[in-house]
Amino acid sequence: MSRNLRITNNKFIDQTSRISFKFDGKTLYGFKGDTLASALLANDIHLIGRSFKYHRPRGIMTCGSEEPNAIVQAGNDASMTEPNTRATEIELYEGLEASSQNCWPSVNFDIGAINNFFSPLIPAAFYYKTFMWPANFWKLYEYFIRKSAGLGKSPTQPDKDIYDHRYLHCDVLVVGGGISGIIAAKTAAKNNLNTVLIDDKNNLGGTTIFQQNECFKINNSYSNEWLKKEIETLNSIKNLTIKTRTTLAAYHSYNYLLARENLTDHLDLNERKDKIRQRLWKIRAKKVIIATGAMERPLIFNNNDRPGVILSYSIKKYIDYFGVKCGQKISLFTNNDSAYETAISLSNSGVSVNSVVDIRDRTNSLIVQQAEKLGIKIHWKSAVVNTNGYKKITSIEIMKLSDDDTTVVGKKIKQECDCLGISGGWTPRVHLFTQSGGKLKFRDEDNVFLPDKSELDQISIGSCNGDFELDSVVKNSVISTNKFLKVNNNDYENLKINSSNEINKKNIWLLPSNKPLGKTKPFLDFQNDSTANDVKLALREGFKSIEHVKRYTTTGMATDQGKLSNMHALGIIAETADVKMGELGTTTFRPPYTPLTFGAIVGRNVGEFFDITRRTPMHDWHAKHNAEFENVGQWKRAWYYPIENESIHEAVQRESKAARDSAGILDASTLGKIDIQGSDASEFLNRVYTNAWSKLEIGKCRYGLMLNEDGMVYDDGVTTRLGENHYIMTTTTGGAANVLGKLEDYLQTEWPELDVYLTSVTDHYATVSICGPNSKKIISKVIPDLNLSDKEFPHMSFRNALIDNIKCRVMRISFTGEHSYEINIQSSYGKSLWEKCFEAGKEFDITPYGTETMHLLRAEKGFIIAGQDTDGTMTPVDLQMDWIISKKKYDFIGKRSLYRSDTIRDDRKQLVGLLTDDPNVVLEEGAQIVLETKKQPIEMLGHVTSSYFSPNLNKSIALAVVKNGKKLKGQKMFVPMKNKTINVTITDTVFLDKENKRLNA
Amino acid sequence: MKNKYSIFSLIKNAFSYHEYWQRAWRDPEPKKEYDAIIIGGGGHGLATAFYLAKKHNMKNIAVVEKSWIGGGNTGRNTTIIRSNYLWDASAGLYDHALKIWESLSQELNYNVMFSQRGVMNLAHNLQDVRDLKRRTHANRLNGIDAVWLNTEQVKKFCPIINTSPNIRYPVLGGTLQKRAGTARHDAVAWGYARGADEMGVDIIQNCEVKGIKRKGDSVEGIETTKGFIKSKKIGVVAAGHSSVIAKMVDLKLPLESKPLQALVSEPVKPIIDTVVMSNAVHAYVSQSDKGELVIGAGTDAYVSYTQRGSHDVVEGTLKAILELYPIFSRMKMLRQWGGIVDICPDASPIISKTHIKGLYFNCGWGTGGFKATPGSGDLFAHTIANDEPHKLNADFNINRFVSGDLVDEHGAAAVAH
Amino acid sequence: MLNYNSTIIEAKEYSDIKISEVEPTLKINLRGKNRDFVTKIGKELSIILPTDPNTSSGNKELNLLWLSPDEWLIYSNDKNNLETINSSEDKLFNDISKTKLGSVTNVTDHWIMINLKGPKIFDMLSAGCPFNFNKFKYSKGAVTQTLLNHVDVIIHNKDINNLNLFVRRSFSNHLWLWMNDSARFV
Amino acid sequence: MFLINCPYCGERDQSEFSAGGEAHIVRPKQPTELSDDQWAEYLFMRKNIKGVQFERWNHSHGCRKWFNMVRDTSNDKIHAIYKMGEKPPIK
Repeated sequence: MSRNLRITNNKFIDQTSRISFKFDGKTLYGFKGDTLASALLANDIHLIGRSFKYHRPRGIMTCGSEEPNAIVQAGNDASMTEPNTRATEIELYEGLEASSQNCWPSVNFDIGAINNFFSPLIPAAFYYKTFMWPANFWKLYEYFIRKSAGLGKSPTQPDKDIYDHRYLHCDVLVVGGGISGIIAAKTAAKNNLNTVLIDDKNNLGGTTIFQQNECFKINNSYSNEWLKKEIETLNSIKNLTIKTRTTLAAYHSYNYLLARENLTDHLDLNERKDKIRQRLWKIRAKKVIIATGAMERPLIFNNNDRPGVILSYSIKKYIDYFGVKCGQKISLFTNNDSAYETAISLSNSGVSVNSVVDIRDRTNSLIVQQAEKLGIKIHWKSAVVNTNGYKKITSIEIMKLSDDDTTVVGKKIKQECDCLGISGGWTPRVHLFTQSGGKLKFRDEDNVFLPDKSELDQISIGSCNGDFELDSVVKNSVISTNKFLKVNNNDYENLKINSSNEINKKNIWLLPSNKPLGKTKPFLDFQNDSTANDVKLALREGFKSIEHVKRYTTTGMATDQGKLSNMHALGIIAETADVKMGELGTTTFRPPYTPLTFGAIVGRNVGEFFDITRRTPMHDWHAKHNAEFENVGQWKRAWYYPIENESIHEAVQRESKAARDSAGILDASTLGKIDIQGSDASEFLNRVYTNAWSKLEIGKCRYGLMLNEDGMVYDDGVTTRLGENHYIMTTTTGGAANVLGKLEDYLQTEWPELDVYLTSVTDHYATVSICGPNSKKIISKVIPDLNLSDKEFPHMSFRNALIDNIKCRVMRISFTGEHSYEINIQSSYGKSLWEKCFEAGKEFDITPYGTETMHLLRAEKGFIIAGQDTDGTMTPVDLQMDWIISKKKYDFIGKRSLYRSDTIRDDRKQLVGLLTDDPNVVLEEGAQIVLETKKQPIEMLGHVTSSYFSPNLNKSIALAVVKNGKKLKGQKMFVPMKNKTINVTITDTVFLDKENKRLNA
Repeated sequence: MKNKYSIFSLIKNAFSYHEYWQRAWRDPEPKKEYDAIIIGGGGHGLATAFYLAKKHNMKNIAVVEKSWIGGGNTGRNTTIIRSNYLWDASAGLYDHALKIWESLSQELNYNVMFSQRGVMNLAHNLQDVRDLKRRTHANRLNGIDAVWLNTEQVKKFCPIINTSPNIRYPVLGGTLQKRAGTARHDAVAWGYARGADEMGVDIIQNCEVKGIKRKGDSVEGIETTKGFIKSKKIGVVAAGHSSVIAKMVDLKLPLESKPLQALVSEPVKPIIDTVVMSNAVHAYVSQSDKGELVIGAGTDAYVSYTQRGSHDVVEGTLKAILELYPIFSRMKMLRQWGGIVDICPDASPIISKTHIKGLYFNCGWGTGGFKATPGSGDLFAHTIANDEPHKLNADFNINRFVSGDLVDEHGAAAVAH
Repeated sequence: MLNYNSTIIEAKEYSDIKISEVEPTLKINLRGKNRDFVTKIGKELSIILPTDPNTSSGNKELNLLWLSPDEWLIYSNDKNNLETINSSEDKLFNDISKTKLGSVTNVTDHWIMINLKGPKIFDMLSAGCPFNFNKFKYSKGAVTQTLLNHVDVIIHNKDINNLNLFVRRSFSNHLWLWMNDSARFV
Repeated sequence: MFLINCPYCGERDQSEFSAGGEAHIVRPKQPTELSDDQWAEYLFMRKNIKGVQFERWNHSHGCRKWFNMVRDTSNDKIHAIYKMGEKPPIK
C-alpha cells in the first residue's frame, strides 16, 4: 500500500538521487536529504518501536533530538551497530539498516504487549512494593526485570571507527543556526570578532528556512527567502567559522563547551573508510550566544501516544521541508496559533485537513483568519478526549470543554483520521543555559521558563529566550546582540517585518476527559510510559519534590531526558499540589544535551594512546634480547630476560645466581634524578631527609629516607655530593615526579629563604648498573684510566670519568650487596655504553637482569622497596631503621609525627625477616601472618611484603611486617593459606652476607 | 502497620485505580523538642533514625533535611555494595552493613533491589597483585567471602573484559566478592524514611539548619529555617556539608569536600551482569536494572560544593572503560552528574562523639558511603543512644587523627566507589 | 667508540606538516633570581636574559627561553659537537653555580627537540593541546610550556609556521607517534 | 574546566594546574614544641569552607610556580589570584 506521500516541488530534498535502505529487513527507498524518519513516513510507516514498560506501539512524534519514540537500532554489524538512535536524526545513507527495538519477536507482533494488559497492576514504582517474597526469589524476579529492561543492544565487537578531539578558542560562539543565530553570528564576525557558528542540522536556517507564509514577511519577501539571502552572504565573511552537523553537548563554567561534530554518519558506508567518525570540539569562548530555539509541546490526553500522533510543527516540517505528507486525512489539536501554520501548509500542499480542534475560545489572529479563508474547519473550545486505532491512529473523539475547562460536555464527535497533529505551545530550549549554572525565571502568561541570571559572559536570544513571534525574534536578537558584543551593527535597522501575533493564550496541563482518570492513559513521558496518573499517584504517596516525583515515576529519565515531558510533569504537580509553577522550580538539566558516544568523549586516547609509554635509552636492546617488560608507572622496565622458553622463575633464578657469582648488568635509567645546586643545598637536604648531610664529603654518596609530614616513609634513594653546593639526588622510579613536586613545594612555600635550585635530569642520564665479584674487572676494561682500588674509590663514593671522551659519573653504590658500580652517561650514549659494558663483560658471562631479580637480590640483603615493603603506614622505626633518624637534627619533614602517642608505641607492625620451616616453600606476597590458628576470629599480626626463593642461599626467604616483630625474633608463627597452613619463623631482615664482605670483594 | 506492600496490595489497589495508597511518610511540622535530632536526610541519616526508633526505643526523634530526602549522595552514587576491605576495623564495619543489606528489603517491606551480582577488583600491575592478594587473605581470615581470580578466571566471570596481554595495562588477575553487588539508591532512602515515619519519626524536609545552640560544653538544640528545635542529642550526617555544620560550633574536621562525578549510558539489554572495578586504570562499571551502564568517575583535587566537576575526570574514566571494554565505544553517555563527598586523610569514615556533649558526627565516607548505609545507621544509632561507640565503630573516632592511629584504606579505596 | 642514538626514527612529511628531530643541540637549564645573575648571564652569552613571561631572546647561535621567573632554557640553533656542549656548560657552571649566583644544569639529553613546519601544524597541535595559539601563532619568539596529549612540552615559535618543540626524552617516542597520528587527520 | 590566570604565565586551561588545598597553613617553625593536638590541627584539620576560600594552586605543567587563589567553592568563581608570600587582596 505505498500511496504516494511525496510532494514534488521541494527545494531541500534531492529527488533525483534515490537511496535504498532497510527497516526491519524490508528494503525501502528515500532521497538524499531525508532523515530515516521522513523516509519512513514517506513509505507510510508509522509503527517504529515499542514503549519501555507497556510495549505499546509507538511511532514518530517529532522531527528532532527530542524524539522519545522513534528510536532504532542502526546497523546490525556486531562492531558497528548503534543502539537507541533517533530516526529523526539519522540522515539517510545508502546501505542503512535500521530495526525496531524493545520488541519480540517483531514490532508488529510483540509478546511484551501483554504488559499493557497488566498495566493496572504495574503503576509507577510498583517494583518497590513487590518481588520481596520469598526473599530468595529476588534473583529470579530480577533476571526477568533486567531482561525486559533496556532498549537497544550494545555492540559485541570493538568499534572500528576513529574519533578525535580539537581544542578551539574563539571570541564568540553562537549556538544554533536559526534566524537569530545567523543574525548574531553575522553581527559578531563583521565586527572583527573571531566567531564560530554551530548547528546540529546539516544546513542552517532553523524553522524559518521552510516558513513560506503570507503572514510572515521581511522587507516584503517571505521570511524563508529573506533568510536564504542572509545565509548566502555568510560565506563571504572572514573570521566566521560555520560548523553544521555539530551538536553542543555540554556547557561548563568558564565558557568551556563541548560540541560533537558528526563527520561520516551521513555518508554512504563505502565513503567512510579512514575518516574520523565524530570529532569532539573543546571550545573556550570569550562570549557565548545561545540561539537554540524552542521545542513544541505535546498535549496530555487519553491515548495521546498512538502511532500517527505527531507534533503539529513537525508535520509542517515534514511537508514543507522534506515534502512528506504524514497522512492524507490529518486532524490537528492545539492550544495555540502555530497549528494553523501547519494547517495552511498542509492544505497548500493539497493535504485535506479534517479540522483544527482548539481548546481556546474563538480568536482571530491573522494566521487563524488565513486558515479560515482556506476553509479549514475549527472546533473552538473543544478537546480531543480519546484516540482510536492500535498500530496506527484511525480516529479521534472530540468534545466541547465546559465553561471552566474542568470537564468536557455535550455529545462526542468521532472523526476519522490517519494522523493527528498536536501542539501544546512552545518550550524554550534553556538546557544549555541551566547546564552552565544559569538561573531560570518563570513567565506565567505562556508558562515558560526563561533565562534569568548567569555568572558567565553569555546571552540567549530568539525563541530560547522567549520570543516566539517573527518580529520580536528579529528585533530583540539584533538589539541584544549589539548590546552584548558592545558593537553597533546597523545591517538590520528599519527592517519591515510582517508577523501574525498570538492574541489568545491558554493552557491546560492535563486535559479533561469523559472517563475517570484511572481509566485513561494520558502519557507524559512516552518512552518510559509514565502517565499523568503516575504523577498523581506519586503525589498521593507523599513524594512532593519534583525530583522525587521524577525519580519515583521515571518521568523525564528516558533517552530524551524529559525534553517533551518535563513541563507537563511540573504543570500537573503544581496544579495537583496547588503551588505556583514559578515557585516549584524545575529539575536540573544535566549534560550532555543529547547523548554523546563514549568514543567521541575518549577520542584518540585508545589502544596505544590510552596512556603514555616511557622508554629508557636501552629499551630496544632489552626488547631485542627477549626481555619481558614490567609496567612501573608509565615506564616500561625490563622485568626478566628469559632464554629460550624459560619460565619467569627459571630466568630469575639464573639471573640472580649469575649476579652474585660473576657479574650482572641492570638498566637503572628510570630512577628519578634531581640536580640540586645552591649555597643552602646541604641545609635543604637536612630538612627533607631523616639523616644528616652537612658533613658528607664531596665525592661521597649517602642513602636517604624521606618521610611525609605524617611520619610515614615516602621515598628513598642515594644522594651524591658533587661539590660544595652541588648534589645529585636519586628517587624511586615511581616517586620521581612527586618527590620533585613536593620538594619544589617546600622550597617555594615554606622555605623561600633557602638558596636552592632543583632541576630534573632524570631523562638526561642513562644509568648502567654493574654488580658482582667481576664488576671491577669489567669497569676497568670500560674505563681503563679510572683507579678502582678500594682506597682510591671506596664504596659509597663517586668519580667523574671519560668514556671515549664522553663525560660520565661513576658511582660505587650497591642495591644488591655486591661490589657494584653505576655509570651515569648522557642518554644518547646509554644504549652504546650498555653494549660496550656487555661486550667487556662477555668473558665473565655478564648477565643482564631485570627488576624481578633486582628485587630478589636486595631482599637477600634486607633492603626495602618503598611501596612494596612500605604501604604508607610504616615509619623508619617500624622498618628497624632507627639508625637513619638523626637525633641531633632539630627538625625534618615528618619528624614531629614520629612522637605521637600511636607512632611511639613499640608494638607497632615492624619489618622482619621470615623463614619457612620448609625451605622449599615460597610464601605468597600478601599472605597474612598469625600466632594462633585455633581461636576465631584469627588475629592477623602482619603480612608478607616480599618473598622469593633465593638461589644463593638455596632456600625461601621473605620480608614481612609483624606486630611487635622487633621483639619476636625466633618466634614461630603461621601463615594460613586457603587449604594449608605454613609454619614460619621470624628472623633478622638480612639473610645474606651480614658482615657486608661482598661489597669490597 | 500501614498498608503492607505486596503483590496482593498491588492487585487490591488496582481495582481502585491506585487511588487509596497511603503516604509513604508524613510531612510534619517540627515539634518544640525531640529526644534526638538527626541533621541530614540521606540514607545514613534516615537509617540512623530508623534504628534509634527500632533498636533503642527512641521514638521522639526528628530528621531534618535542608532539601528533599535522599537527594544528596544517596541519590547520586553508583550504588556499589561490598565489604572486601583490608583492615579489620573496616572489614568489620562494612561486612556488618553487608549482612543487613541481605535482608533489608524484608526488614523495611520495601524492595531495595539488593542485587548480589558480585564485585570484581582488577589488578593491572605487580603491586596491584600484591595488594589485592593481601586483601583477599585478610578478607578470608575475617570471614569475608573474597577470592583471587587469575586472568582466565576473570575473563570467564566477565567475558566482555579485554584481557589481552597486549593492552597498555594488561589484566593480571583480580579479586571477586560474590556477596557484593548493587542496590537501588532511591529505594534505600525511601524505605528507611517510610519505616522510620511509621515508628513516629518526624521527617522534616526543606528545613535548613542555621545554627547549633550550646550551653557550656553541651548542645541544646538547632536553629532552623523552621525555627528553633530543642534536643540534647544531635547527630550530624551531612556528608559533603559536614564541615559547614561543624563550623557552627567552631569545630574543625579532617575533611575536604570534593566533587565526585558519575554517569550513565543509554539503557541497553543486559550486557554485563556484575560490577567490575579497577584502581590502576581508574574505572568501574555495572549495569542498572533499567539497562543503563552505571559508571563512576573520580573526584577532582580541589574543594567544591557545586555538584559539578571537571570534564577531564569524565574523559579519563571513559578512556579507561574503553581500554577494558572496547565494545562500549558506540554506547552513549545519557546523563552526567556530580556529588559532594567528604574525604578523610585516611579514606576511612568518622562515626564518633565529639568533645561537645550530645553532639555526634557521622562523616568522612568519601567516595564509598552508600555501601555502608545500613551499618552506618545502626552503629551511629548505637553511639547516640548509649553515648559511646559500638565496638565496630570504636576505631573510627575523631581522635585517631591526633594519636596517629589511622585506618588507612588508601590501598583498598583508591578508586572512587 | 660510543655512538649516538636518537629516540626518533626519521623525519616525516605530511600535506602541510613536516616533523623532524634536530640533534644533538646544546641545552642548558638556568636558574637564578638576583640582578647579578641576570647581568652575568647577559655578559657570558652577550644575550639579554628575557624577563617577560612567555618570551625568548637570542642570536645566531643561541636561544634563551623564559620558563619561569627564575628559570630559563638555553639551546643552540645548530647541531653541536660534544666539545662545544661540554665547554660551554663548564664555563657557565664555573661562573654562575660555583659563584653562587644560580644554577647551571646540562639538559642536552633531557629534552628532545622536534621541529614542526607547515601551515597546518597548529591544527595538529590543537588535537591535544589546551593552549590558545591564536596570538602565539603570529608572535615570533614566543614561548609556552603546556601539555600536548598529556605530555609536558616547551614550544618555541621560531618563525611563522615553524616551531621547535621540546619533550623529555623518555616521552619523545610516544609523543612522536601521537603527532604523526594526529597529522594524518589534519 | 576552569580558566586560571597564572600570575606568571597568564590565562591557562585548568589541566595545566594542580590544586594544593587550603592556603595560609604555615608549617610550624618549632614542631617539637607542639602538643599532639596542635600538630594534628596542622596536619589534618581543614576549614573546608563552603563559600570564599583561600587555597594553593601550582602551575605544574607550566612555570611550576605555586600561587594562591581566592575561590568561591559554592560556584567555583575565582575572585583573585596572588603570588606566594603576598597578602591576600581581599579579606
